[in-house]
Amino acid sequence: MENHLLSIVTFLPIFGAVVIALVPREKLNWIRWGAAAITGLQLILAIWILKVFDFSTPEVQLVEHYAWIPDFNIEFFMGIDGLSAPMVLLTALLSFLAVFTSWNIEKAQKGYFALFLLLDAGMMGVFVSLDFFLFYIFWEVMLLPMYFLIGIWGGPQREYAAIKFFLYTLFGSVLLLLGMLALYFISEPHTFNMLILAEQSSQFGKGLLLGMNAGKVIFILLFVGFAIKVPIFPFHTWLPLAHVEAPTAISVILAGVLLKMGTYGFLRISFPILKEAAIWFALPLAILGLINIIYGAMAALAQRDLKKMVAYSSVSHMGFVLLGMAALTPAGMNGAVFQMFNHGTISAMLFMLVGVVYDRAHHRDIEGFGGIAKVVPIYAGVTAMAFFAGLGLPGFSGFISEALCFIGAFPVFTWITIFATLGIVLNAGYFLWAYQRIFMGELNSKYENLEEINNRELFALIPLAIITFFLGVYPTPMLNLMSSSLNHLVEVVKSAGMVAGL
Amino acid sequence: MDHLNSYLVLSAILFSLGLYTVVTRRNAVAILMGVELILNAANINFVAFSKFVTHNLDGHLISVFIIMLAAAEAAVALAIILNLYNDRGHINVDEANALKQ
Amino acid sequence: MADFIFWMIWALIVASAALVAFGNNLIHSVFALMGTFLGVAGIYIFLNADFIAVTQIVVYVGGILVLLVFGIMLTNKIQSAQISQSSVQKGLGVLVVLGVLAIVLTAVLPHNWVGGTTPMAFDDTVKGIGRLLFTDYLILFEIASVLLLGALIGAATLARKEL
Amino acid sequence: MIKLALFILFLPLLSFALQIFFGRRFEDKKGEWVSVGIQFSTLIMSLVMLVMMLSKGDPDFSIELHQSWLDLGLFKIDLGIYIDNITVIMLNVVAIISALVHLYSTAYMAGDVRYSRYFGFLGIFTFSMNGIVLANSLFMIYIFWELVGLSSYLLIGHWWEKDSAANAGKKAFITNRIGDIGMFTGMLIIATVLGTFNFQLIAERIHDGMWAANAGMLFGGIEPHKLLTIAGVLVFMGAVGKSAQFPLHVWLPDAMEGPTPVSALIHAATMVAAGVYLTVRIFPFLTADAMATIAFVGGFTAIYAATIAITQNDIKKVLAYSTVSQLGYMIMALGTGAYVAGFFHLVTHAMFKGALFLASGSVIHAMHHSLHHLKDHETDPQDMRNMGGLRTKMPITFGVFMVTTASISGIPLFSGFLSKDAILAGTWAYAANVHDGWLAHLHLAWILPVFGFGAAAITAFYMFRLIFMTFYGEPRQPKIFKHIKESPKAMTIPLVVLATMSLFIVFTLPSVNPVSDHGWFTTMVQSPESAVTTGAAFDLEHFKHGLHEAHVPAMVASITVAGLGILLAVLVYLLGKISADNLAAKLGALYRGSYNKWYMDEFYINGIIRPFLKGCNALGRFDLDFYDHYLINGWGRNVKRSSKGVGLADDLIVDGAVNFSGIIFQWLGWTLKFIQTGKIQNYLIFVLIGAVMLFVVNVF
Repeated sequence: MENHLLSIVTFLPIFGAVVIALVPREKLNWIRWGAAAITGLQLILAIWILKVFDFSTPEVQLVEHYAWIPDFNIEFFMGIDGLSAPMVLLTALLSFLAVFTSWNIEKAQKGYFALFLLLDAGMMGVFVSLDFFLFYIFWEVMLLPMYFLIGIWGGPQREYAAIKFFLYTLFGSVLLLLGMLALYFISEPHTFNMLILAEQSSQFGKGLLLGMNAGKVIFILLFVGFAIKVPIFPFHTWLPLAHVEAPTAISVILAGVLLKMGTYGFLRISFPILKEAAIWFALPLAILGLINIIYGAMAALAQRDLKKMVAYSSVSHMGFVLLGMAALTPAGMNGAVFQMFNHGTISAMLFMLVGVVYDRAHHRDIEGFGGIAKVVPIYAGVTAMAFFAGLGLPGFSGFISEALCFIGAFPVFTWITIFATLGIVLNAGYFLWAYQRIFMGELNSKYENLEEINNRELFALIPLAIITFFLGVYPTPMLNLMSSSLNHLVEVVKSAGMVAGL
Repeated sequence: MDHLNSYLVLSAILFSLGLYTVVTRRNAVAILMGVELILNAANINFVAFSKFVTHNLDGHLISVFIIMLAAAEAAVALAIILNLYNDRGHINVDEANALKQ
Repeated sequence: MADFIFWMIWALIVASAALVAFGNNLIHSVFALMGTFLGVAGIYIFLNADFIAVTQIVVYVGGILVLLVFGIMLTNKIQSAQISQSSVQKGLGVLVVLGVLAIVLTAVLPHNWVGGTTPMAFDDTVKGIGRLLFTDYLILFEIASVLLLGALIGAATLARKEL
Repeated sequence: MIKLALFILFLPLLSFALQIFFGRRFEDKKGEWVSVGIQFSTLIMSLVMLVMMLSKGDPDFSIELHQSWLDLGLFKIDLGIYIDNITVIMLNVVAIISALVHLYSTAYMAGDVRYSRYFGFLGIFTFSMNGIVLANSLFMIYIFWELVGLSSYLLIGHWWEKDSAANAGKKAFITNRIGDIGMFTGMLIIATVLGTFNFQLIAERIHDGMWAANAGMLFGGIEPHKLLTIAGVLVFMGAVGKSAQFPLHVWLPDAMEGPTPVSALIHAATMVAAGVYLTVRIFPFLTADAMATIAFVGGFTAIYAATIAITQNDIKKVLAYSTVSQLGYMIMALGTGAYVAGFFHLVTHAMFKGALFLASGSVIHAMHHSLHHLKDHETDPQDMRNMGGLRTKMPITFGVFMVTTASISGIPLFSGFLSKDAILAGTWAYAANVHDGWLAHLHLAWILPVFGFGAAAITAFYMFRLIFMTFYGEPRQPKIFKHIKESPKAMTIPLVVLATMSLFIVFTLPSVNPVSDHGWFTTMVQSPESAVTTGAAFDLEHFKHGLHEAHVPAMVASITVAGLGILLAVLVYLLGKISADNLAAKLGALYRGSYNKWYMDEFYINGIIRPFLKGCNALGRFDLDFYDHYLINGWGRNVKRSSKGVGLADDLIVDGAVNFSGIIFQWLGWTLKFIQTGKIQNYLIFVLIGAVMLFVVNVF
C-alpha cells in the first residue's frame, strides 16, 4: 500500500468520478456525500503521505517508477520531495473543503462533482509526477474539467470567461509542450525523466536552438507556459474574469491550487533543469514579481467587485512568490514555497467568504453593502480575520512567508525589495477599505435581514483559519517539511553561477 | 522460368490490364473482374519474391490472406451491385454519378 | 519442356487477361477470366507454391468466378444471350495504363534485390503455412475470420431486397 | 523573573480569548471583571518584578531567553524575551495604565453594544504591547508592532457605525504601515549585513567590526557608516509612524474617535510610546547623523503639534496634539543623546497624559449623560465651548486635571517638570557641545533648544487654556451644566491613582529634592554605550559633560517659559484681559493654519491619496478595458480576422486554382470527350495521371 500511495492519491478521484457518474442523478445527497467521502479519503491519504515522508533529506520519496511507453522512453514516474509535499496536502485539503463550498450548486450536480473530481486528480497528478510527459498529461487533464466547470456552472459571463481561460492556458500549454520536446530531443538519451534531465542540465546550456542558447530559449518557452498559470504580468488578464465568473468552489481551487502550479513548475522544472538560464532570468523574474505585487495591489484598490478585488490580490500575492524564488537564497526560496501554501489557504478563505455573501445578497458590489457587521457579526469576524491574514498581519502564516521572501530577496535585489515593500501598505489599503465599505458605517436597510453564515460554510472555513493561524504562530512543521529539499534546490541552481542583483 | 523478372513482367502486365479494365469498363461486374486481375498480379509478385528473394513462406501467407480478402470483397461488391441494379435497373458505373453533386 | 509449359501459361495469362480487358462480350470476359485464374494457379506451381495454387483454384475459380457469373446473370435480362459491354475513356485509359506499366517495369526490372534472386525450392509449403498461420500470423488469421464473417453478414444484408 | 514575564505577556491574551469566545454570554453577568482581574494580577506581577529590580539595584542587569522559532537550516529566526531595567519599568507602566483603564472602562463603557468585545480588544492590545516591551529582537518587535496596530485599529473603530470612526481606524493602520515599511527595510539591511535581528547581537557585532566588513555588499559598496545611518533612520521610521511624528502624525488626532479610555491607554500612554521605546532599543547603534535626524524630527514635531493644539476646541483633540508634541519631545531627547531624559519623559508622560485623558473622559462622560438626560443628540459633548465652570460640579476630576496639567506644563514638584527639564537641558547641551551629525555641521543645532523651549511655553499655554475653558468661568450651556454630575468611583479612583503618580517624589525616591531628577529612576536607567565604532559615532562623553553644565540654565529657562505660557493663558482665558477672538483675527493666516492643522490632512488627501486612487482606477480600467480588451482580446480578434482572411484566401486562391484546373479538365473532357466529372473512373484516372506525372517529374 505504501509503495503506491501516490498513485492511489492521484487516481482515487478518477475512481470517484466514475462512481459518481454511475449514481442516479436524483440521489443528490449520495452524490455530494460521495464526493466528500472521496476527497476526505484523499485528504487522509495525503496526511498519511506526510507521515511516511522523511523530511530530513532532499531525496525524492515514495517513488513509483515504471516504464510506460518504452519506445519513447516515457515513464510512469511519481515521487514527492519537500517541494511537492506541501502542495499535495494543499490540493487534498482544498478539494475536500471545496466540496462543501459547492454544496448548493443548483444544476447538474452529478456532472459537476464528477468533473470536480477529475480536476482534483489532474491537480494531484501534476504535483506528484516526476516524468515531464506525465506531468504534461496531468496538466492538460486538469484544463478540460476546468473549462466545463467555469463554462457551465459559472456566472453570467461564464462562456466568455471559460473560453478565455481555456485559450489562454492552452496557448501556454503549447509553449510548454514545445519546451518539453526541446528538452527531450536535446537530452541524450532522449528522456522525459525530470531527475535525469536535471543531471544533464549543463547540456542545455551549451546547445543551440534557433540559433540561440538552447537553455534560454527553452526557459522562455516554459516561462510563458508557467507564467500564464501563475499568472505573471502581462499574462494575468484571464484571472480576474475566470475567478469572477467561476462558481465559488472553483474560484477556491483556481486561486488555491491552480496558480501554484505555475510557480511549482518553475521550481520543479525550469530551475533545476535549466540552471544557467534560471540565473540569467532571475533579475527579470524579480522585476516581474515586483510588477505583480504593485500592479495587482493597485488594480485591487480600484475594484468595486469584491471577487475581482480578491482576484487581483492573488496577482499581488503571487508576486511575493516570484520575488522570493528569483533571489535563490534559502530564506527566499522557503518563503516562496511557504507563501504558495499560505496563499492557497488564505485566498481560499477569501473566495469562500465572498461566496457566502454572494449567495445571500446576489451581488458583490463593495459599495452596495454597508454596516452589515451589525446583522452578521460572526461573518464579519471571520472575514476580518481572513482579511488581516491576507494583508500579512503577524500571527497569520502569510506574514511569515512574505517576510521570508523579503529577507531572502533583499541581499540580492535590494532596490526591488524596497519597492516591493510598498505592496504591504497597498495590501492593507484595499483590504481595510473594502472591509470598511462592506461591514462598517450605517447599516444599509436592504440588508437588515441578511442571513448569518451557516455551519456548513463555517465548517469549510474554520480548518483553513486554524491552519493559517497555527502556521503563523508556529511555522516550523511546514518549513521543516520543505526546507531540506529547497535548500538543496538553491544549492543546485546556485552551482551554475551568480545572480545579477539590483 | 527460373528468373524473377519473367514473373515480374507477367505481374506488371496483368496489373496493367486489370487497371485498364477498372478504368474503362462501364459495367460494374467487369470492373470487379479488373480488380481481381490486379489482386492476382499482386499475388504473383508475393509468391515470386517468396521464392527468389526472401526465401521464406511469408509471401505465401500474404497471398492466402489476399485471396481470402478477394473472396470477401467479391461477395460484398456483388451485393452492392445487386442493390444498384435493383435501384436503377442497370449497373453502369458512369451513370452512377451522384458523387457529382 | 518445363520452360515451354511455363511460357505457354505465361502467354495464356496475358491473352486471357487481355480479353477480360478489351473483350466486348461480358460472358466471354468471364470465361477468359477463368483462364487467367487457372494460368495464375499454374504459375504458382512453378513457384513451388502448391498450396496457394490449390487455394487459387478453389477460391477463385470455384468461388469468385461463380459469384461473378451469378452477378452477371442477375443483372441482365435473361433473354439477351449476347451480353455486350462497352467501355469509356479508352484512349486516355490506354495512355495512362501504358504509363503505369512503363513506370512499374522501369522501377522493378533494373532493381538490385537484396540477397540476390537465387530461386529456392520449398519442400512442403502446407506444413510451413500451417505453422506460420497458427504462430506468427495467428492474430491476422483471427481477424481474417472476423472479416469474412463480416463480409458474409454484410453481403447478406445488402443483398436483401427490402433494404 | 522570566516566568513572571511570560505570565505578564500571555495572561492578557487569555483575557482576549475568553472575551471573544465567551464574552457575549457573560455580558450581563459581570464577565468583564475576569479581564479586570487578569489585568490587576499582571499589575501585581509587574510590581513584584519592579521590587526585585530595585532590590538588586544593578543598572546593568539583564536576562534573556531564546527560543528558536523558525529554522531553515541555513537561515534562522529566534524569538525570545529580553529583560533589563528599562523593560521592567516599561512593563509596570503598561500594567498600571492598562489595569486602571480596565477598571475605568467598566463604568465608562457600561451598556455599550459590544461591551465584551471591547474588553477582549483591550486584552489583545495589552498582550501585544507587552510583547513589544519584552522583545529581544527587531523581528519580534515588528511582529507585536503590527499587532498593536491591529488592536489600535479595532479599538479606534469600536464604534464603526460612525463613518468617521471607521475611517480613523483605517487611517491609523495604513499610516502606521507606511512607517513600518521603513522599519522593515531597515531591519532587512541590518539582518543582511549582520545576520541577526537580536538587539544584543546587533550591538555586539557592530562593535566587533562586522558591520564595517559586510556593509559593502549592499547598494554597490556603500560606505559602512552611511549604511548604518540609513538603517538607523529607516528603523526609526517605524517609530515615526507609531509615535505619530511629523509627517506621519495625522492618524493620531483622528484616532480620538475611539472610546476615551482607549485614547488614554493606547494613544497617550503606551502604544504611541512604543516608537520611543523602539528608539531606546536601537539607541546603541545609531550614528551621529541618524541621531541628528531623529532629534530634528522630534523637535519639529514637538513645536508643530503644539501650535496646532492652541486653537483646537475639541477637548480630546487638544490632548491628542499635546501627545504628539510630547512624543516629539521624547524623540528629540533620544536624538540629542539625552537617553535617560527621553525614557524618563516617556514614563512620566504616560502617567500624566493617561490621567489627562481619563479625566477628559470623565468630563465627556458627564457631558454625555447630561445630554442624554436632555435628549440632545446634536451637541458635541467633547467641545470645550459647551463647557465651563465645571470645577464645582466635578471636584475630583478638576483636581486631577490641575495636578496633571501642572505636571505637563513643567511646574516644579511634579514629575513632568523633572523629565521635561532634563530634555531641555539635553537639547541645550547638544547645541552647545556636540559637533557630530549634520545638524551640528550645518550649525543648526541651536534650533533644537528653540523648538524645545518654544514648545514648552506653548504647552503651558494651551493646557491652561483647556483648564480655564472647561472648569472656570461661567457655564456656557447652563442647561447642560445643570445635569453634570461627578463620575462614579470606578472612574475617579484610576484618576486619583494616576494623578498621584505624577508627583515628583514617585520617581525620585529615596531623594526628595524637587528640582533634581536624581533618584532610583536615574540610577536604574543609564545611557548605554554606543556600539558604533566606524568613526561616525555620537560623542556621548562630551555630551554628558555638557549636560551637567546646562542643567541649571535650562531649568531656569524652562520655568520661565512655562510661567510665561501660563501667564498668557491666565490673561486671555481666565481674566479676559486679552480677547482670544481679537488675537485670532490679528494672527490671521497663522490662526487659520493652526486651526486647520496646517492643512496636512488636506495635503495628503488631495495631494497623495486621491491622485493615487485615481491612478489605481485608471490602472484598473487600463487593465481590463484597455490591456485585456484591446491587446489580449485584440490578439484573439486578430487571429480570428486573419483566419477569416485565410478562409477568404482559401476561397479565392486555393479553391480558385482547384476550380481552374477543374475548368481545364472540363474543357479537356469536352474537347476529348473522354472525361466527364462526377464519375469514379474519372477520378481514378486522374489519380493515375497524377502518379505518372509525379514519377516523370521525379525521374527526369
